[in-house]
Formats: sequence, C-alpha cells, structure tokens
Amino acid sequence: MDYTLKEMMTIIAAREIRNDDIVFCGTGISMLAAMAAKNINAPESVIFFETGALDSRLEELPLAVGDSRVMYKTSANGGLLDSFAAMQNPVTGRHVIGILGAAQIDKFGNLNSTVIGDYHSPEIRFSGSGGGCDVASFVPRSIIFMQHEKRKFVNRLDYLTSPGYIDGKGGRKKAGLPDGGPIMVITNLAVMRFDETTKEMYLSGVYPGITPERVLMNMEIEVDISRVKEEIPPSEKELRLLREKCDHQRLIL
Amino acid sequence: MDYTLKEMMTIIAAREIRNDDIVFCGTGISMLAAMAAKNINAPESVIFFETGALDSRLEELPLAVGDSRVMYKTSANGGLLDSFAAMQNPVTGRHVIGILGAAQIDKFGNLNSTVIGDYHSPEIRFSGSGGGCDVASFVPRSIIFMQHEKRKFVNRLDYLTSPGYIDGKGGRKKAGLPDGGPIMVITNLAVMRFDETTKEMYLSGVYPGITPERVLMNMEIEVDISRVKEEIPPSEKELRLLREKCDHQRLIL
Amino acid sequence: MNLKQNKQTDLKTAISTYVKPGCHLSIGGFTINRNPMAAVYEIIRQKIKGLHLYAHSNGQGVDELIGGHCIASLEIAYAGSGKFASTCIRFKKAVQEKQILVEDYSNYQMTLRFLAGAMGIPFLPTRSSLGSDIIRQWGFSSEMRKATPGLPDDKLKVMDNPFKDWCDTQKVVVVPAINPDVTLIHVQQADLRGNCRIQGLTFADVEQAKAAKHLIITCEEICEDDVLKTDSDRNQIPFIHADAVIHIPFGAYPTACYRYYDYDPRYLKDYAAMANNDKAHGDYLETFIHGLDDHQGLLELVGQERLKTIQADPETGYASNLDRR
Amino acid sequence: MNLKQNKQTDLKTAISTYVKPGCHLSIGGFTINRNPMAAVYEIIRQKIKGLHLYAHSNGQGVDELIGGHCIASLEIAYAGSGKFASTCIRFKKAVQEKQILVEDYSNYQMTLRFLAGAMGIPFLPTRSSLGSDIIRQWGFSSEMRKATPGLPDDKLKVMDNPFKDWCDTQKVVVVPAINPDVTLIHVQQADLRGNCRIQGLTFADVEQAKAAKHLIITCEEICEDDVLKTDSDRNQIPFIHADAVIHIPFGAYPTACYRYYDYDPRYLKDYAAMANNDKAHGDYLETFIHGLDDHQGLLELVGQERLKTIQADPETGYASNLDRR
Repeated sequence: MDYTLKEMMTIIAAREIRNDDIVFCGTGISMLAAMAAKNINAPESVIFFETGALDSRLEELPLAVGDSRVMYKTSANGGLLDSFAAMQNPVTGRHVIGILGAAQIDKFGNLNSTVIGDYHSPEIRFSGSGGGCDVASFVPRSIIFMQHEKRKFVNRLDYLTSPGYIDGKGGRKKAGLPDGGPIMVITNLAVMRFDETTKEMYLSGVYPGITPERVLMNMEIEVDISRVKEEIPPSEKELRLLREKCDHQRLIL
Repeated sequence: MDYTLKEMMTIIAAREIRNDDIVFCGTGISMLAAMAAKNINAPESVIFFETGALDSRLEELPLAVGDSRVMYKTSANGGLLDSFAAMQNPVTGRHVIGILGAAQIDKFGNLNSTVIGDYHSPEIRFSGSGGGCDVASFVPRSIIFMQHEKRKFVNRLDYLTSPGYIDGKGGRKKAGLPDGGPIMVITNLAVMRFDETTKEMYLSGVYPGITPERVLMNMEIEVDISRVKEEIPPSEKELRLLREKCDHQRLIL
Repeated sequence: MNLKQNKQTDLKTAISTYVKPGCHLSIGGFTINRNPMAAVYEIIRQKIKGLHLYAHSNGQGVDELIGGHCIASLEIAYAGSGKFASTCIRFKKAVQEKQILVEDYSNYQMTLRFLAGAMGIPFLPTRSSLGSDIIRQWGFSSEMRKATPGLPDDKLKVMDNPFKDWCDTQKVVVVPAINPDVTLIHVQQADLRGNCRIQGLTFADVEQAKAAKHLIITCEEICEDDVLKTDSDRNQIPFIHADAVIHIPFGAYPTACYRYYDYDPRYLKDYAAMANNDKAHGDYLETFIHGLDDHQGLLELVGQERLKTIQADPETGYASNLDRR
Repeated sequence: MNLKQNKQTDLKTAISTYVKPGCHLSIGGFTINRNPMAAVYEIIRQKIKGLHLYAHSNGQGVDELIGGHCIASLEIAYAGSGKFASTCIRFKKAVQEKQILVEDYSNYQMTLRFLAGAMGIPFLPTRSSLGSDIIRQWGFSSEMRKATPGLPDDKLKVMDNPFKDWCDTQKVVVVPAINPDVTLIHVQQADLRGNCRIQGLTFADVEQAKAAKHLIITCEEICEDDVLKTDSDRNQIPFIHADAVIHIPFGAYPTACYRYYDYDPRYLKDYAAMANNDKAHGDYLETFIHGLDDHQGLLELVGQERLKTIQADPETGYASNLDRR
C-alpha cells in the first residue's frame, strides 16, 4: 500500500506512544500523531493541549491548539494554568510525552523556534516558544518533528528556546531542570535518537530508499551512523486508521 | 424601642460599611453586621466569604462560612484561592473591609486567636487563624469585635495571630505589610479607635449608661479616654431591618 | 494517579490500599460542608494510626480523626465547626493534653501550599502573616523536621522581593509545597475514571486533589462513561489525578453537600456534647463508628426520617427552614 | 474595577475612556479563538498608538494590533495563528524591520505573570526555561526598563530553592507580575454588572482579567440582573473586576467563539494573503477597519451568508464540516 512521507512520519511517532501516556500536542503533524496513537496502538493514551483541553474527542482535526474542536467532550475544559501545572506536577507530569517542532536543533536536542540571526536584529523571526519551552522543561520524554535540512541541524543554535539535554549528560540537572529530554527526532528522511551516555544525537533509522550519507549531507552537525536500521513503513492497518479516523478531511495529510 | 447589646454592636459595625465596600465576613455577629449594612445603609456593598462565595443571596443566616447558605445566588462560586487573591489583589483588595474577632487584642490592634499560654503547652487552645491572619495582613480597613474583659485587652499577646499595627506607626511597613489595619474595636461596652499618629487604641465611644471608668476597669491596657463620646443607639428603622431582614430565625440575635 | 478506564472500588479497599499508618493525609471540605466523612469514619474504623494530617479549615473531619486516635501530627489553619464548635472539641483537648503535635498556618497559606504541590513547584509567596507569630512559632522542631522525610527543613521563610519593590512589595513569606500521600474528597458527581464535578464552592479541594500522590474520591452520584464529558466546563478535577472512585450517597454526612443535603444540626450538636466528655466520646466512637460496618450503617442508625429533614431544597441547594437552633 | 450595578456602555466610549496612548494592554483569547476582535478593531480605528502589549499566544488580535500601528513594545510567548499563519505575518515583519520592541517568554511564564498580578504578589516561580535563552536574552535593556515606570528592572531571575531541595528542586525561575492598565476580553455571556461566563476553554482570560487595573468585557449575550447568579458555579470572573460591559454579537469574529460560531477560514486566509504585502495590507486596513464605523460594519461587509457558514453546531460547539482548506 502506498504511503506518503507525512504518513510515515506520523506513524513512527505514534508507535512511540504508550497506553499510559498523556500526550501533549501542538498543531499539525504532532496532533495527528497523537490521534493516530489513540486510534491504532495506544487507545488509553490521553490527548492533551496546552490551552487546557484534556482528553478531547477530536471528531475533526483542529487547525490550532486554541481551535474550538479541542473543547468538545473533554474530561475538563480548563486553561493554560491547568495544563502546564499538570506537566510540572510531580505525579501527572511524569506521564506526559511532548511532541514538538522547531526551526533549528542541535546535537543535544535543544530547540530554536524564536529567531534566525541575532535576537535583537533577526534575519527571520519565528512564532517563539509558546508552550514549547515549558513542555521541554517539564516532561520526561519528547518527540521532535523536523525538516531535514543543513541549516536546521546546526552546531550552534541562534537562540535556545526549548531545552533538550543542554550540553550533554548531566546538563539538565546542572541547569536545574527535572529529568527528561527528547527521545527521538523524526524528519522527512530519518529518525535520530540520543545516546544514553553522552546524550548526543545519533542516526537510528532511515526510511526505505534513503542512505545514511544522504542524511548526513543534510545536517551541519555530525552524528554517529553506526547504529542505523531501516524504519518499518506504516502497515495497511495503520494507514487505514490514520486516513479514516484521524484526518478524513485531508487537512494535514 | 428596646434593643439588645448584640443589636447595638451589630448596628455600630454596619454603619461603618460604605456603598463601595467589599465586606469580608466571618460567622456570627460579623456576618450579621455585613447583612445589616447591606439592608440598611450600604445596599451596594458586597458580602464576601473566604470560602470563595462572592455576593451571596443570604436568605437564611449561615452558621459557618462554609455553610451551603453562602453558595446560593452568588456572583461566583470559587474557592479559597479566589477569595484571598481578591483581598491581596492591588485593585480589588483596596476595597475590602474585614470584620474579625479574637481571644486577645493589644493596644496596636494585633489579635490572638490561637492560644492562651505557651504555644507548645497551651492552657487554652483556640481554633487558630483561619483566614483571620490573611485578612488582617491584606486589607486596608478592618473592624474587630471583642468581649470587653481584662484578660482579653492585654499588654502582651500570648500569640500574635493577625497583625494590626504591629508596634505602632510604621510597624506594618517595617514588617513588609501593605497599608491597612483595624479602624475600630467594638465590644459589649464601648468602641475603640486608633490614633492616627501613634496607631494606639483610644476610647472613642461608650454605650448609654456605661462610664469610661468601667471600660478601663475591664482592660489590662491603658487607653486614652479624652476623646470619648456616647454612641448613638440603633434607630427604630435600623432595628426593624436588622430583625426582619437579617436574622428572622433568631439564630444570633 | 492512573489512566484506567474504571477506578470504581469499595471504600474499605480504597482506604486500606492507600491510607497507610503514618502516611501524610489531606481531606477536602470546609468546617461543616463536604467533608469526606464516610472515608474519615472508615479510617477510624480501620484504626489507622499515626497519620500526619494537612488541613486548612476542614472542621468536622479533622475533629473526628483526632478523636478517633488516628492523628499524630497536624498542620492546620483553623479547627472549628461554625456555630457547633467555635474550636473543634477533640482537637482542643488533644492539643492542650499534648496528644498531638500541631503547627499553625493561615487558610491562604495552607491553600497556597496545596497549590504549590499541584503546580510542581517547591513554594509560593504571599504577604500574609508578615510580623505575626505564624512566622516565629514553629510547631515542629528543626530536629523533628530533619528526622521526618516528608517535611521540609523550614516551616516557612521571609525573603526580600527579588524584583526590588515591584508591586510595592518589599518582602514576602514563602510557604513550602505539600504533596500529601493521599487526599480524600467527597464530590457531588464523579465518573468511573474519576472526573469530578463539584457543585457550589470548591474550597481548596481542587488543589488538594491535584497535589496528592493518590486521590480517593467518594461521590453522591457515579456516572457511566461519557456523562460528565458533556458540559465538561463544569468538571474541576480531571481523571488523570484519580486513583479510586467510590459511590457513597450521603458520603459527607453529617456535614453538608450542596444541592444534595444540608448538615445535620442535631448530629453535630449531639457530637459536640459527647466530644466534651471523654466517657461519652468513647461511647460515641463505639456506637457511631466502631460498632457499625460501614457508612450505610450510620445512615440506618440515624434513620430515613432524620435524613429527610436535611434534604436540599432544589431551588436553594440547602434545607430551607431547617431547625438549626 | 467598580461596584456599580450597571456597567453597560458602547465600545467607542469604553476604548477611548480606558485605552490611552502608551498604556499597558493585554487581550484575551488564544491564536484564532475568542480574541476580543471588535475591541481590537476599535483601538485601530481610534488610532491609539504606542501601546505596550502583553500576550501569551493571542494570535490574530496581536497581529492586527501590530499591523494597525498601535504597538510600540510587546511581551509575548507565541505569535501564530495556527494553520493560517505559523508565525503571525505583521508581527514577523515588524520585528524583522525593528518597528516594535519584543521580549520573549514562554506561555506558562506569561500566564504565571498574569496570575501573580491577579494574586497581588510580585512574582511566581517555575522550573520552565532553565538553561534556555529566554533567561539570557532580554528584549528590553536595563536602561529602558529603568526609564519605563510600568516595567520591573529585571526580565526574570534564577534563584535557589529557599527550601533546599524540597520537591527535588534546586533552582527556580521567578517571573515578575503583570498588572496591565487594561485587559480586553470577549466572553459568551456577561451581565450588566460584569459577571462573566466563559464557555469552553478559558485560556488565560481569567488571570488577565483579574490582574488588570481596568477590565473591558465584550460579550455575545448580555444578561439582565440575576440571570447569571443562577448556576453561578459557571461564572469565572465576578463583577468586582469589571469596568465596562459591551454587548457585541460576533465580537470575536473572525476568530471563533465556542458554542456561538467558528473562526472564518476565508477571512483568516484572505487576511494572511493581504498581510504578506504592504500595499495590500494598507488596503485591508482601509477597507476592513478604518473605512467602517464599527464592528457591525464589518459584519455587514462580510455578509449574513458567510456568517451562517460558521455558525456553531449546537452539539459540538463549532461549525461541523466547515470548509477549512
């Protein structure tokens, strides 16, 4: 069965979500990944938006985390205070998995979603942290979606918006952050994970037809490719549920 | 028209409440004074309970600030966080007048509602602060109800539960508190106010038939009696509205 | 917390599973309203001892737990039951006779401490209590604090405003977070997963629930599946915080439950009279708690007729014209 | 705040009375939902300049105020309008061309800052942003801060946990309180005194409203006297915070208002296209804002038919099957 790159990326993220996860979603593909997990492999996982919506019944795909579609048949309709407190909370927060995106990422999984260039005279200004920095600060696991381009996988971020492992092993603790950090980076070419000892990014999977060399060509940073495997494409069942249950209006796929 | 001492005390407090006041109430006579003000001289004043009830429609007298009777037809039913935040809030808090009681008071209007004797081996243990310390800390004006007894008007409190003027003029500022403090003490014999310069208590009014000397006999602390006047008893209208509108079940009066 | 679809259980199991001897407990409600009394009585019935209790003004529940010999230490703002006991009677006695250790805070401070726990931060600031003995007098010594794993080393601290005089504030009191091992609350409605809908004032229940490591919910009505997901603006506590849900009508009795029933003035008055005398209070414990199997037993002892007198008026939410003298 | 019984007024009066040139403003809503758009357009129409704006993720409203040349400086967490503009277009342009000063926070930090303002304390702590450039990079210099009366001397501060490692926390970031001169919110229902009932998510509206020196409320429905006092559990903002109440159906248009109408995808797409080009954006300002008398004018320009397509489905609260491509 044919599948698109977006479908592949969505399904790879979805497979990472477990039945006892509370999934923090942004818009777009991250929301789709959360919906896919719920409809495919983790039916008891809970979708959760920074705007305060918990456990939304997503009959249609929201186009923003503030979309009224996230408010329908929730377990509770709160506000920003509620959602971020639940992530910082020592009991509930430890169950949250974040799904994030960014304009730049470094080898320790730190993210920039604020500016390219100098902060005071930016070449390109982006939206800014939103809840991204909060999620990255608080939660034990996060998944990052990126476009695989040289200028996005950089040695030095122009601005560190959302902390990953900061400067490597022990970096979060030194900064005062709780345990946590990104578990994987999913791009249009490959999947990167982080070494347990060094907390440095390594190439863990490529999509069928993509060589590790091609991945490296699209990164400024150098990453270990010795552990790479081919990623398993979405199954027929995964694709069917994704298409029918998650984005039947085709707003993202 | 005959009146009881409780009626006199209630009306004297009620007269102090203005149309743009938000009245923080405890139970008993303080709640009755707030209801009396609303029904007699300050119809737009707002009754407000630490439990989170704002602007309650009191069809029956609550026997506790957690009584369900405070929840009926409020403007909002919140919780403790809401009520105390509204008092500490720099905008709304400046409109709040508190009505408090205590087991002991000193000449600077500091209150004890915690223990008689040593804190660790008390002779008598009372309920403790509740919201009393919070109100006394936050609000610009408060009225205090006391029984006029020697052991209650003391030179030194056994425990300072709720701050008045601490050690006199400038005492609150030095302690870090916002401007505020008690404006009067209403007892079964008299009314005391606080000197603008020294913040010391003085006798400002006695009830008909009570001499200043009798008041002094019932206090350990010495207070200036040079400014004393006779308090004006409740009018017929005040009494009628108090009896009919505020405590028709005669739970307090 | 857990994310199970069905957390319904019975009260005996929930209490024995989560409320361990010596654990740190908090209970919801305020003075004579929505105290989780069925759960309180079950703790007494199971003779669970040495509890460390966190309370703001949870009157009747606190006094019964103390009277039931369950409490070793107590952090509290106010122990009173309105007109029925301006100071809670067994509390007063226990403190004066040094049977329990007590440490005093204000209501706002206790609420902020639960909020800090719920927010996952170690403290919150307030201006309340500056210049007072709440700051100077500690109920628990430094030694006890250091020897007790669940307690911070300091009761509270005064600190300078880190932003100079921003907000016209020079100093604040910082109060340490509380994360109770267990919080017990009684609510009007809950569903099988533990979503809660409280009617009327929430007091500090929401913060206490979210601060807890384990949350036990008793409720007047238990709802299937999606009932509470309709109109979820009204749900204050989402299921992610809940561990156990137990359906117990009149679960707050003899305290009130807004829109369901009022407090029972006769019970509270009789309790106050019995609590005032050790012998009578011993009889009370035997007759009203230990001698009964469960909360249903208490409701039967009290009788349908009494319960009818406190039934809430559908308009006001309390029992209008109830004899409360 | 005031305690008046009737605070109803018209929008022109409310804006000109409270929103003064250079004042510190915050607006409610989130990205493309419940932004107080009628009020935003009125500010632009009145050509009020030099505003200092506080925003978390109030997308469309922020971008229109910037595009309308009203904003001098901005404290913000996120400027985006969902799928319609992943970065708000006039915002992006204004920052890149240095037409406005901007300072970055996270969403939680901005929310905490409003909460601190509402609570009357100078700061609140969080663990968010430790190790990030949100701490290191200040948008406003020390000199500007000291020269601007409404700004604290520091953006934020990192401090050690005053309770050692209580809650397994060694450090926290403290963020300073915000007390805006004016907060604008749009709600589903308000009464004449200013009690508010929001349906669906509240975002940070409640904190923004309570932190403000003055609160202007626009609403879909205005209720007489005691309507909202029945079932007041649903009222999130009591009247004591309110200064002005204005009845404006479709007052959040073109953003959504849960249970009343959806966002207008066509308007937001057209806006994005026009905002991308200075000339076209100039025409947009003329045609859709300055050339119209009031919000009613905009609704007439858009037309009843368009408004019908975004009408909320009574079951879901949004416009089901709306063409949103």
